[in-house]
Amino acid sequence: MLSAITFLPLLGAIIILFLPNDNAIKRFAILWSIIPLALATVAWVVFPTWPEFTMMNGSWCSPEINAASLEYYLGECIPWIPALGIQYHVGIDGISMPLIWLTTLLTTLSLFYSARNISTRVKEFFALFLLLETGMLGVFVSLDLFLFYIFWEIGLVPMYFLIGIWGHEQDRPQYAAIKFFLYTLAGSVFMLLAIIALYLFSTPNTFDIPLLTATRDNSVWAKDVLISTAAFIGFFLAFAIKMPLFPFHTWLPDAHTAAPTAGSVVLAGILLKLGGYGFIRILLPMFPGTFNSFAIGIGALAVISIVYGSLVAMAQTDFKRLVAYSSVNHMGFVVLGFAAAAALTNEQLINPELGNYFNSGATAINGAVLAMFTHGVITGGLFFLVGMLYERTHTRELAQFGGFMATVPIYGGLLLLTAFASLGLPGLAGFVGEFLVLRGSYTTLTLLTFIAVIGVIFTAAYFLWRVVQKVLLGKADEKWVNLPDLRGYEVLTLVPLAVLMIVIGIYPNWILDTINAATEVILKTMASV
Amino acid sequence: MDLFGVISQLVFLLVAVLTLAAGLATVLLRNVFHAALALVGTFFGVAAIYLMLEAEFLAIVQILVYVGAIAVLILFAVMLTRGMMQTEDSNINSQWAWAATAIGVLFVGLFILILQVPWKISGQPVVGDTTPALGTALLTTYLLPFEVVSVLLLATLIGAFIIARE
Amino acid sequence: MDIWTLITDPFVTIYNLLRSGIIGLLASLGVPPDWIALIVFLIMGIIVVTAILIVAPVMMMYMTWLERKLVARMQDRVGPNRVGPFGLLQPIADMIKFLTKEDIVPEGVDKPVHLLAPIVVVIPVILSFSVIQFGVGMGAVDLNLGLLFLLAMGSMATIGVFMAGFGSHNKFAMIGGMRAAAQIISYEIPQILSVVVVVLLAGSISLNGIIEKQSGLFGLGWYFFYLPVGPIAFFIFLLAATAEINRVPFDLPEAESELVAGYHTEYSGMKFGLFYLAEFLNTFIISAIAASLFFGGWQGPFVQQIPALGIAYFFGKTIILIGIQLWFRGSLPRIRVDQLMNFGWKRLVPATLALILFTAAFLWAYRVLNQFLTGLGG
Amino acid sequence: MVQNFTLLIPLFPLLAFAIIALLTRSRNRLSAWIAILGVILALALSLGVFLEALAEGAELAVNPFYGAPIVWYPYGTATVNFGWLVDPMGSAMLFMVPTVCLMIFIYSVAYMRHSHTGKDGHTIHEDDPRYARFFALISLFTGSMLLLVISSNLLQFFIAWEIMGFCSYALIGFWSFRGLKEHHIDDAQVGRARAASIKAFLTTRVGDVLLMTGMILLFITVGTLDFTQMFSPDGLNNMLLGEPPIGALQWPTLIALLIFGGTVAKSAQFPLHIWLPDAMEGPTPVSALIHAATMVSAGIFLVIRMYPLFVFDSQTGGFSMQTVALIGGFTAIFAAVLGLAQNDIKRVLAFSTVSQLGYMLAALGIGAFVAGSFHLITHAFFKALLFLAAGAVIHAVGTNDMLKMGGLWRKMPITFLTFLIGALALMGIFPFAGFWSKDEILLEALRLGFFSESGAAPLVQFVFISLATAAFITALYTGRQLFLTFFGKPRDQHFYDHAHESPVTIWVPLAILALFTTVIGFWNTPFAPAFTGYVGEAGLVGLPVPFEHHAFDQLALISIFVSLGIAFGGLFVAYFIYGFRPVGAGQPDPLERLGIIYRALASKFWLDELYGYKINLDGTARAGLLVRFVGLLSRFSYWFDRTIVDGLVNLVGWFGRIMARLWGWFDKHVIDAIVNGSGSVTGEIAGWWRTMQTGNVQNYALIAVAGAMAFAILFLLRSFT
Amino acid sequence: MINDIPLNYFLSLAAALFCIGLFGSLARKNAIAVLMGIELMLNAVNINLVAFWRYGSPDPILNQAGIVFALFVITLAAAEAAIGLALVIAIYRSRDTVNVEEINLLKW
Repeated sequence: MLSAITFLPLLGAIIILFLPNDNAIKRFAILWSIIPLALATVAWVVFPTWPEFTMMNGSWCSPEINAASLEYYLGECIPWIPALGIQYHVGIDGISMPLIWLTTLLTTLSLFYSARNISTRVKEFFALFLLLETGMLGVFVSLDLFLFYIFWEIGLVPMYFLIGIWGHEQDRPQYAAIKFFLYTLAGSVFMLLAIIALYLFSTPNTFDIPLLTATRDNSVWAKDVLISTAAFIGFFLAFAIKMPLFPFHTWLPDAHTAAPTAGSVVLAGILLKLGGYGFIRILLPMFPGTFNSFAIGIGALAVISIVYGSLVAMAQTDFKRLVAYSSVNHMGFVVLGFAAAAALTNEQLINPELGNYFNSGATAINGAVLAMFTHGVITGGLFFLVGMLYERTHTRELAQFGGFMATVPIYGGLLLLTAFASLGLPGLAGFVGEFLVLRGSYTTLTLLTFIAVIGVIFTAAYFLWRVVQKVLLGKADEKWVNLPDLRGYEVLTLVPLAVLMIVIGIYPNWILDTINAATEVILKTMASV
Repeated sequence: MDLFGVISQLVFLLVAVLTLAAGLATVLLRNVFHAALALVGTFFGVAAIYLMLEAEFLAIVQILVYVGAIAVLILFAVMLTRGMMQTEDSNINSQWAWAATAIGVLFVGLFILILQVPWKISGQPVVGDTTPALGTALLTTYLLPFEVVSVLLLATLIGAFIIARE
Repeated sequence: MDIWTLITDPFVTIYNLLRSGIIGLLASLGVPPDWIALIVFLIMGIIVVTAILIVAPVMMMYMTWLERKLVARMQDRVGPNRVGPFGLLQPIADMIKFLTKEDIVPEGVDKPVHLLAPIVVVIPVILSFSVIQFGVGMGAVDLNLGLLFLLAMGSMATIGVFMAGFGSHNKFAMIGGMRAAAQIISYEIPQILSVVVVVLLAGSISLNGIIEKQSGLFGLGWYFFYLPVGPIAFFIFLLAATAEINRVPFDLPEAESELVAGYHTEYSGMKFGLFYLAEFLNTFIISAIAASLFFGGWQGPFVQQIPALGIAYFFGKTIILIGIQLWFRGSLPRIRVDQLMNFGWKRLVPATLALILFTAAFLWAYRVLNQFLTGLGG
Repeated sequence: MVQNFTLLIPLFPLLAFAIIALLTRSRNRLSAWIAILGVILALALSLGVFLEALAEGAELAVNPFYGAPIVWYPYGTATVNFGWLVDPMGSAMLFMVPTVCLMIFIYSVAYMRHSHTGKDGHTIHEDDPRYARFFALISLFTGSMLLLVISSNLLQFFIAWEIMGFCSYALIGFWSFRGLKEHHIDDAQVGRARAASIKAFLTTRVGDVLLMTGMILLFITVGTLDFTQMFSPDGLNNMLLGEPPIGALQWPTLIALLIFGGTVAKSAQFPLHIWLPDAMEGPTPVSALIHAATMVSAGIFLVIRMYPLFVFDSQTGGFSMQTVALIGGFTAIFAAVLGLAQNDIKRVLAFSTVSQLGYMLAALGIGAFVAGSFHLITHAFFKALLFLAAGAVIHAVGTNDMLKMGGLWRKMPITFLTFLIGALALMGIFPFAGFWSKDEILLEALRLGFFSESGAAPLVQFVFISLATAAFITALYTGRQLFLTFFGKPRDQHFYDHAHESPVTIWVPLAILALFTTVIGFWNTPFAPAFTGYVGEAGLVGLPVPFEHHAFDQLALISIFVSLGIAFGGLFVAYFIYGFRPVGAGQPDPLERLGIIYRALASKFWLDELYGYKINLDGTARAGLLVRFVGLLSRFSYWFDRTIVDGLVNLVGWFGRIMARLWGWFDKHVIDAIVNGSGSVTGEIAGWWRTMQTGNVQNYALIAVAGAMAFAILFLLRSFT
Repeated sequence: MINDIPLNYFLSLAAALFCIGLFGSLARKNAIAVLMGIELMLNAVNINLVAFWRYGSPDPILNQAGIVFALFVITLAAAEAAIGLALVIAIYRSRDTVNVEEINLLKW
């Protein structure tokens, strides 16, 4: 099931190569991308209810790997390079399920949207896009570090081309693409070193994440401070760059401004989540001790990127750069959530009498993962809206817009809804994640969370100030008098995202249940008994 | 050593001398045609030796194949390249001295080797006609080499034809 | 030893008598047994050889006579009748002619090759006489590879022809030699293969073995009458053999009209005589082989009882076959070289291969049927 | 029985919002009626609940109508549930909110129709271009207000609170954008609306953040947000366990103050009041609905809901109650004084609202819970009445500026009458609601301050004095407003004859509200304190201690006379300044003679310039120091980001290029040389060996044989030695 | 027969013949002579084979490996002679010479 979801897009990409004309490719790509979406939905709906089908059945890997990965559902495991202890080991749990579903959803929507906007080199675009989808899905699905790294790199290459080739000329796409590629690659190189270190020092030399986590307590790489810190930093760098966290974020605005609409939707929607997913899948369970000692530092970085992100966003004149910096801001919350969870000391995790730290840790992680999901939905929507605006006005200078609420009411309405969701208005998706993160992180990183809260005000400020004021309100000037409102397909692209924003805002239980189950498991694994 | 033994040794020596003489003639005769004929003589000598080793079938096959086919082939070749015959100055090329010494050493080494090595002799008398047994052996135990050789001959046939074609 | 055996089988009994006589003589002289064996071996050997050396030339002479008589008859003329009654002494006259004629050796000739050529042509033919079984037990030696030996001797002729052609420094001779060699080589294959058919049937290569296999049914046991295969094999063998010895239909090498006398143009006197002798002896050998292989050699009614009849039967059959050969000479035109080659390679070789295949299949089927029947019966 | 349908109350207006927003956007009339229908249904249901609650009586406080069926936020093992809670004060609000909203809905049906003189002179009446959008937003607002009132936990309360914030932003900014073809509003108004809406939203946002922080801290320390379990004794006690977060401040005080921060912003108390006056840019029904009756009172309702926390804090030595009282009292005076200097009819009412809210908070602060709550209910009615009446005047006259009005009572008798009733109630004249509730507060302040057994509390005395002066000034500016708009000679003839009596759909709600203003007062007279019994008798949810209540004694009588005196005093002074010699056309406001004081009042003590966002009449706006500082900070950080961090990356790039050139040179000159060298050497050696290749086959054969010979010899030697 | 003539005789005869053949192929100018030398060498090998068969073979009738091998060598020799001569003729036709020393195109 999982392998099907992961590799269907790849198969689609290959088939596309053989299709003759452009609109055949477009129609095929869209229909084909619906299949993984359907499968992912079925998996999400079904997966909690089928315990026996979901567990690690039918896996050919060694018994201790099976034992270690009981919590992971829909597991499949085939020894790939037994000599090196590498297995094609895939499996999902409450955390990766929503992200997978989001990946498939956003890819389908972006393909649907770009079907009418991309006219140059259509075949390559759609093939690369599906390849990118496989790369991303692969990362969320793989439970083997080696496999994780491979998919991590696969995800990188198509994005480079998407930015490089289909980017907008005036934003120096080549410079942005190379910067994006090299920056992330540098990070992933450190990650590779860390993976190899883990492999070398793990007792049964293996790359398998569940096994490594299970044997963490009595394994050399965890006990030896030097190795565990080095490995932790290796992983942290790769994920921080991808997040992006404060000092490593400069590639994001360039990449976003240059990327085509569909590209930046997927880049912001999912590629940023790879970093976050890395935190939760690798850093938290495998390096609780090290992460704990670094928690304050990382928390500080997170808070800086929240406040700093919102401040810089406020100073932006380009709509897309503003949204890019807003992503830095939102991602700051995610890292804050993880840092807060990591800051829980061991005994706080174990004995409940000390006060419900376990619950607050769980809230932090729930909040972080949900924030990732909602950020994907909201920023995806925002980038679509920016793209649609760019299609019409061919400029992203905020100063030139005004009074769109009157001239293009539907666009105005949707932008208003997304803007408020993004700034975290309760009742819409943005607030839930942030609230849970803040709720969770107050217990452990109180002071930092206070500063983060200020960030929230600035977020509201810069969004309203720059976006809503400049674009929607005010006197509509003659230049945009005959601006066409949203066409059918554009509305259709945004409707699912809008519905998601409202539904999650009002009743987030259906996602939080899935995530909560997995968070409890993660926290238990973190506590070294 | 009874009479018969002596006679057989005498006969052997005679045949050996004749064969070697013919061999030397093949090698040394200036006129290639004569050399070819000397070669035929050697073939007959070798056939005789086979007879002395009681391998009649092989002797006759030797005559049939070597004398009947290969000698004729060589004669044909000599005849076809006859134009060169007259201008034959010396049939020995420049490096014959080196060759002679090397071969001399080789022969001495071989001779010593032959004398030194304790050959395993199992002196079984040959009773009756060996040819039927040979026939069966060829088509049973040595079937594969037999087939391979047949293919080889086919290949040679075609190869020679193509190479020598006008 | 009694009279009856003497009458029925004179030559063999005389030979044995002689042999035991000498042994007894030597034993009485106190010669050590192996020496006796050696001496007896030598003497008897010499006797047999001389017998053959006498019979062969005489046969040859009277074959020339027969040939000239028959061919003349065919061409509606009388043939030699001046020299002796019915020209019977003509061959002796020819013989004297050969001996007395001057033996010219042209200048520029490759002397050793030129001189050796006739000898190399004659020796194989005479050697092949040693294997032929003239009568019951009347063969000089009964090699169990007799037939193969005969074929080997046949193939040696090429060398002689080559030497003659090459050695006589004469373009016609050379071309004649080349043609002869090519012809002999290419017809050797069909000849051997047709003989293989008989070997398959008889299961043995020694002439005696084959002849004994053809006994029975008043002659119907001969391989000639082994119907589907017999006649064809005989006919192909005859053609191939005729071509081997450059007899009439295939006598391209010494075709008078084109190449003066082929490879033996430069020869005269006794050397030419030898060539002539070789030719005729070859004809005899071919007929003898054909007779032994296909017409049962010395086989005939009552030959067991009266071995002597064997000789009569053998010579009768051979003379008839020689007659056929002469008949060829009288009636068939000479064929062209390319026809010769074409016929040899593209008709005869495949035919004989097919024939061998067929006979092998036939024998195998017969044996299986046999086993089946016996198995059924048993 | 009806009570378990309470969750449906907010549902009807929300449903109306959804229907209008999605379906009937284009048809104005239909969407208006849908909105009104929604409110009517909500009103019916809430009246049912209200009556049932009344039947329950006081002990409803101990076990209120409560239900939390829907699992809403799972976190770790516990969950936050979504449900409803109705206690006496809640039921009172349930009575007040829908009624007022209904009146405003009916009122705005007509109000939102604009008339302007078309090209050929006669006036054309046509709906506001975004008529349906207005009704959608106000029904959303009503829905979220009702959701807030019945919410069972603080999180649900907070979400409703925020949605209301959004609605207020949207409604204030209702005229913040204008299509090219629309010309019912001029550019200045668009600019002002735009600035006002964002100012309102951001200021409330600051409060919301404080409230959220307080809520989260409460959530952590107490472990739950549900009102029923929140104030369990051990929950509150373990707040004291942990070490105090900042210096002497205890946890409960900190949380209480943070929550009070939310109220300060929402109910526009002293530091964060700057947004309310500018909020008048929205249409008047909005001002009435949001800035009079409901939204601002939500802040007070929050303090009411969290009152047990405040009480617990003051009992454990916290000073949160005193701060509430202090801020309340000060705002009362401060706003009243500012109200004096306003010429815009709606701004005067805005400041009066601020001061009245200050009144309520002061009452709650000093412990007069019941008095404060009752004043909240009464104030909602007469303030809504005043605003609607003012709206009717603006609608009729066409301008907000009182100096351009005058003598309108003849042109608009009904509006004048209802405005008069509202004004009297505001001043606290005898029969009207304002008197009873304000008097009650003054009585409580008097009793607690001067005559309580525990000795004179200096703070409460200060509160009493400030409230008294505030009452006096309120009477003063209300009187000024009355005289300037309705009495005296019409100062601007054009506006005067443009004025006309408001249509029936406008003055009917005014009449009803006027009726309520007069009647509601009697619900809680000192003689028959029914409301006090109902609300105060059994204490509060989470604070089962009943509020002590003193029977009617001579102190109450004295306070009645004191408050009446103050009210009439204020009125006379107003008459003396404005009524006796009405201000002529073009004459300045008599108060300007106060000089610098007047200018300070007019420009609201320059607070906007200090930390707010100064919006001047022509629609332009200049950010205050604080906001400009934030702008500066953001530009600086962007500059920092671009140069330092990006610079760093480019530096690495530049450094890389340098290293690349270096390496290029090294590679060419050193490594390449070695490679070529080895190449030529091999060439040389190869030269020597080439001679062996003679081309003669036999040479090769000879060499081969010689080689074989060598091996053979070697082999032989070795085997024989 | 065999107990009269020791094996060494045959081997030494074969060795001698081999050396003569080798000398023939190494020292003769005429290509055909070289081929003839090769034929001689092959015959020498055959003599060795048959000698070993005759003296060394435990059961000469059954185990006729030597003879069979000799047969194959003969056929091989025939094939080699055919191809060799074909080549020589081809070379003669193209370069008008069979003198080995003149056929040295591969000379550097």
